[in-house]
Amino acid sequence: MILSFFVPHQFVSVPADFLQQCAIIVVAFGYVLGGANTLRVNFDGIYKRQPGWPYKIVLVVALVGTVAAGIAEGRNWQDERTLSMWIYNRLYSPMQATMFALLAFFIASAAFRAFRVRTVEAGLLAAAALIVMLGRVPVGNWMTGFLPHWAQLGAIQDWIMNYPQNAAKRAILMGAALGVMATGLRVILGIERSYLSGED
Amino acid sequence: MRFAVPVLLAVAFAVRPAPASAAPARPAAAPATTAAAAPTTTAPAAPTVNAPAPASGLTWADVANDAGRAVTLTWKLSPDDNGTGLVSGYEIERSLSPGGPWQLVDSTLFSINTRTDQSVVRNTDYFYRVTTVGPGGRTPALSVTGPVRATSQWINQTRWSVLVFMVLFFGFVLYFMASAQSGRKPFVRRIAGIDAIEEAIGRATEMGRSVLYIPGVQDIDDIQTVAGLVILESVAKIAARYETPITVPVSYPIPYTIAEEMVKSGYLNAGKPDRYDPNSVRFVSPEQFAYVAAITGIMLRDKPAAHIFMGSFYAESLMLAETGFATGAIQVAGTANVHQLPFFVVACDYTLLGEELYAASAYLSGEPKLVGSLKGADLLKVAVILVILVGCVLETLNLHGLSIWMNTQ
Amino acid sequence: MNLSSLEKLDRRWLFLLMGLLVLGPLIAPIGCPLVVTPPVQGFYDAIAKVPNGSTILMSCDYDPASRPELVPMTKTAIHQLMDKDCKVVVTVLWNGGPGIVDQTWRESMRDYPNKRYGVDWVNLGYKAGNEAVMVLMGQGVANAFPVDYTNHSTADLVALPIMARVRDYSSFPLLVNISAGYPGTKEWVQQVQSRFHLPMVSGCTAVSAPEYYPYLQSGQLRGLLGGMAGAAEYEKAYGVKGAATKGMDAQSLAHCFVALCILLGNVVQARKRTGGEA
Amino acid sequence: MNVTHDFGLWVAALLTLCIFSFLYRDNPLYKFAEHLFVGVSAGYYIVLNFWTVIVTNLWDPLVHATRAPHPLSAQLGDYRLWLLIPGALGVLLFTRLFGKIGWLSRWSLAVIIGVYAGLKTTGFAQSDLVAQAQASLQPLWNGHVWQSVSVILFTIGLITSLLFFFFSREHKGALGVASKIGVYFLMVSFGAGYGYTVMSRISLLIGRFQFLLEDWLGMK
Repeated sequence: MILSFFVPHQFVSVPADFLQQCAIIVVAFGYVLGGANTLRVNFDGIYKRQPGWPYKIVLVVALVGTVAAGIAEGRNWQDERTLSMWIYNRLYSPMQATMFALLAFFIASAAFRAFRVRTVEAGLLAAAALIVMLGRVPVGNWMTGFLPHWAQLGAIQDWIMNYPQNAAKRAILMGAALGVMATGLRVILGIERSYLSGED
Repeated sequence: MRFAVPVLLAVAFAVRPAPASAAPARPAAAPATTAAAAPTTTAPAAPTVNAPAPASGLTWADVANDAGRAVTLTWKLSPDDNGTGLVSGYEIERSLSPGGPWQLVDSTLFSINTRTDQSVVRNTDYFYRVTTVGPGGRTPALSVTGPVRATSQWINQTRWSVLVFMVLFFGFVLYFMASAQSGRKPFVRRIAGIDAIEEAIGRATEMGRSVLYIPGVQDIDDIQTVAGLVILESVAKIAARYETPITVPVSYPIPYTIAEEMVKSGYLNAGKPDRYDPNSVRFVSPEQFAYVAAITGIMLRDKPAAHIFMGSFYAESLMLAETGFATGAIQVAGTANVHQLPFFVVACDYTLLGEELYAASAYLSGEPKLVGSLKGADLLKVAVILVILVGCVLETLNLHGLSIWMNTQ
Repeated sequence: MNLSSLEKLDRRWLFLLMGLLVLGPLIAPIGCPLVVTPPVQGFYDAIAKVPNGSTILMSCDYDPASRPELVPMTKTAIHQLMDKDCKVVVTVLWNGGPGIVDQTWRESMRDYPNKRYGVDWVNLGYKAGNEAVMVLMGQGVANAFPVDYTNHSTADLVALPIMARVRDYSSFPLLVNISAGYPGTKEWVQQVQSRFHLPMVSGCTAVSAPEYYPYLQSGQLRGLLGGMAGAAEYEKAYGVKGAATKGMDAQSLAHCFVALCILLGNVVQARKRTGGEA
Repeated sequence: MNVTHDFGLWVAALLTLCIFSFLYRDNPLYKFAEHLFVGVSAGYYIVLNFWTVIVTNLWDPLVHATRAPHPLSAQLGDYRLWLLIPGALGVLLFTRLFGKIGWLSRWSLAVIIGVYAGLKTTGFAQSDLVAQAQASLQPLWNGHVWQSVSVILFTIGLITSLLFFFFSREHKGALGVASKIGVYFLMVSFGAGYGYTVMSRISLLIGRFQFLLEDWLGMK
């Protein structure tokens, strides 16, 4: 795979692409294992009458029902009027969107608790959060509208995002890239002492 | 199973020179005046409008750095293509012999003079011609270009800089691993976040509650997940030693299988394989928010005393950390996803930032070879900083060579 | 006020306040101060300057995921165009788009009972092919879209008389593009605006707006609406308080509330510290 | 008000409310929605992988290959009977379900991990290391005072933040000072990141409320 990055020739690029295909296919097989585990853990819980076992029945029925509908409806399971799409549009996506929307609330509670200025670092954290947050809505600019343009919140917000924020972000990205390379190398060379390298 | 990287690298250097790419095209044969008369036979549909003069000077170039899959064609616009509406576009036709039969491969609007044909077969000779199309008719170019041939290259010329950095990196790492193996144990500074993991497990033990370990919400193709799973082995080992139960809900099936192996092997390494609970590792759902819903459920109902988040996290990071905080558990997080770090930093007791996540497994194991790889990464960091400093100075002096060399595709 | 009770404040009070602050303006808009910025004014002026009764091309390239940001600006644009008695040809280049675009149009057109489908506006629906469709439309709009969303032939001038006014890009004095990404504003600028010199304005999501600023500077875009804020300013320029204004009220209140949370947290902290020392 | 009569919209709206109820406390309604969501989404992913990977990438090409003239002649994107190899590796995964021969599944896992480790190592080296470093090569002086100051500040921030990630030396002396400055930059970055995200999160909530008010309750 590493080689294929530098060598576009077909003797390398075709086997590399094939290996990638293999990985995708094997991963898809893994879903059967995952489904089997879910069923086992939940049947176990229902059988032993663990606390909350009736909910586990909901889970199992939902899982089996969705799979059954999807397989039974054949290749066109994603057409407009299938049961699968009804499940997707009326169960899956509203719940997903609502879970996502809960974040708005947590963002407020975390702000109340965590931005307390105890140190210089915490002060920078809180100040940057305040400026950027207010600079992104019209109210922020309205509050500082009497100042010259460069001192308005919107302009300061832009500057923070472009310079200090970007610098630190880039440093994290570059450090993480080195981490990925090191981890990749350790896995490939088989020195990540464990099971991952295929040694017991 | 070991993968032979050194061999792969050695092959990468076996470079053949790329073939000279652009061959001179045949000169366009006719001036526009003669051409204007020629095509009147083709389309007498609009009597007031003449067919356009032909395009000329079709040249080709093999697309560089590929496996011989494309040819770029460029031509000179028809002299009538001047915004007066005489030319509406061009058609590019291809044939296996200079005399045809011609097959249409692409067309463009007027005022465009280049197209890339991506439907060629490698190492095959083709002939091309371009036809000018207008309301007054169609005029083929008076000459045919060819033979045209797409070939494979042995090295991607734009990626030399990446190769140099990778070779440097591998060299540093291998050197330090070898030197660590010969007995010189490299120094690593304290990383507070990683020390906190053991502290958190210890506290869970004191309280007689369990440990919750989350290896991120991504599949195995994200290396952060791999890092999270490797750390899991060390964490499981500590938990086994303290005889504290550990719960590991996993989002994707392949990481789930690996997580199971990791926890098993952790218990084995701690000498307590009999205490391993097969229900401790569970597959949940690859849907990010369903996974979060299940985890928050575990947090509120089983009340683990330590939450350890190690891997790739997205928007759910804050939801996990805030719900976890409300239960009063110690929380240690680690991720390299820049956009989520703020939320972990704000809501967790300790956070591993970016590279620290990848360093954690080496740090926890303390094995000299692994620690050697950290030192290799550090040295490359110095090299990168030097490149940036030198590069900035060069740019200031208006010298762009380094920057161009590092521009990759 | 007793600060020690604030210290132990149950976070559910914060949740409740947050919920009310977002819900309130959605039901009853309060009209937070809005300043119409130059890109938005440019969008409004570009439409205002078009001669009354001309035929406009409007490409709505989005799907339901971008609804909160893009549907409000689409509606305002429809109203501004209809007030000027313009005829509008609508196209969609996003697979998931035609349904929501058609719904949006039909809802807005209820305000204009005298305007008729096929005469004053037509929805040509979705066509696969991204930039290729844009290029194809240059050779004739009816070429690229042989039938409309309701399956009428675009050559049938009895059912769709509006199509008699439409040949290719030269039939339109202005292109209005509402875009959620690819294909969208960037492609329209590259494939159509720069080649046919068709004046163009764009409304886009907040995320993609910075990418289009260069086109604004170069004059290739006459105006740009960025996300919900852009849509709210456009509503102000047009003189209504629509969905975006409500959304922006909610947005502003919520931002102020989060900021207040940060400040309040610090007040509690400071009081605790001085209280501890005393 | 014009409440909808669409059964599906009612289901969607009620589930939305069930999940919002979590904000008050864990309760049976939330537990119901949670388990339903986990079941449905896991099922959806299984079906999705079945039709889009197993059938499209494995079964169809294999059926096609048995009819092709040269079943073993592979080319890019068309691997014919070679696809039996990933098929076999996939089946090997199932050996995990049968205790004793479970070790066979490790071959499949090794292939997956090897492929992605290799792929990501080069991918990150290019996009996140070399390309990011390349983008940081900027002239430190370009005639405008304010812009130049900004760029110099940017470069200092980048280098000091990188030094914060230096593991093999104690952070003392010059390195200590540099990494401390790096931490300041990191903190500004985190704060800004937090503030920047607020907008999109609130938008999501607005979207949900609009769904409840308009689609369900029919308030326009």
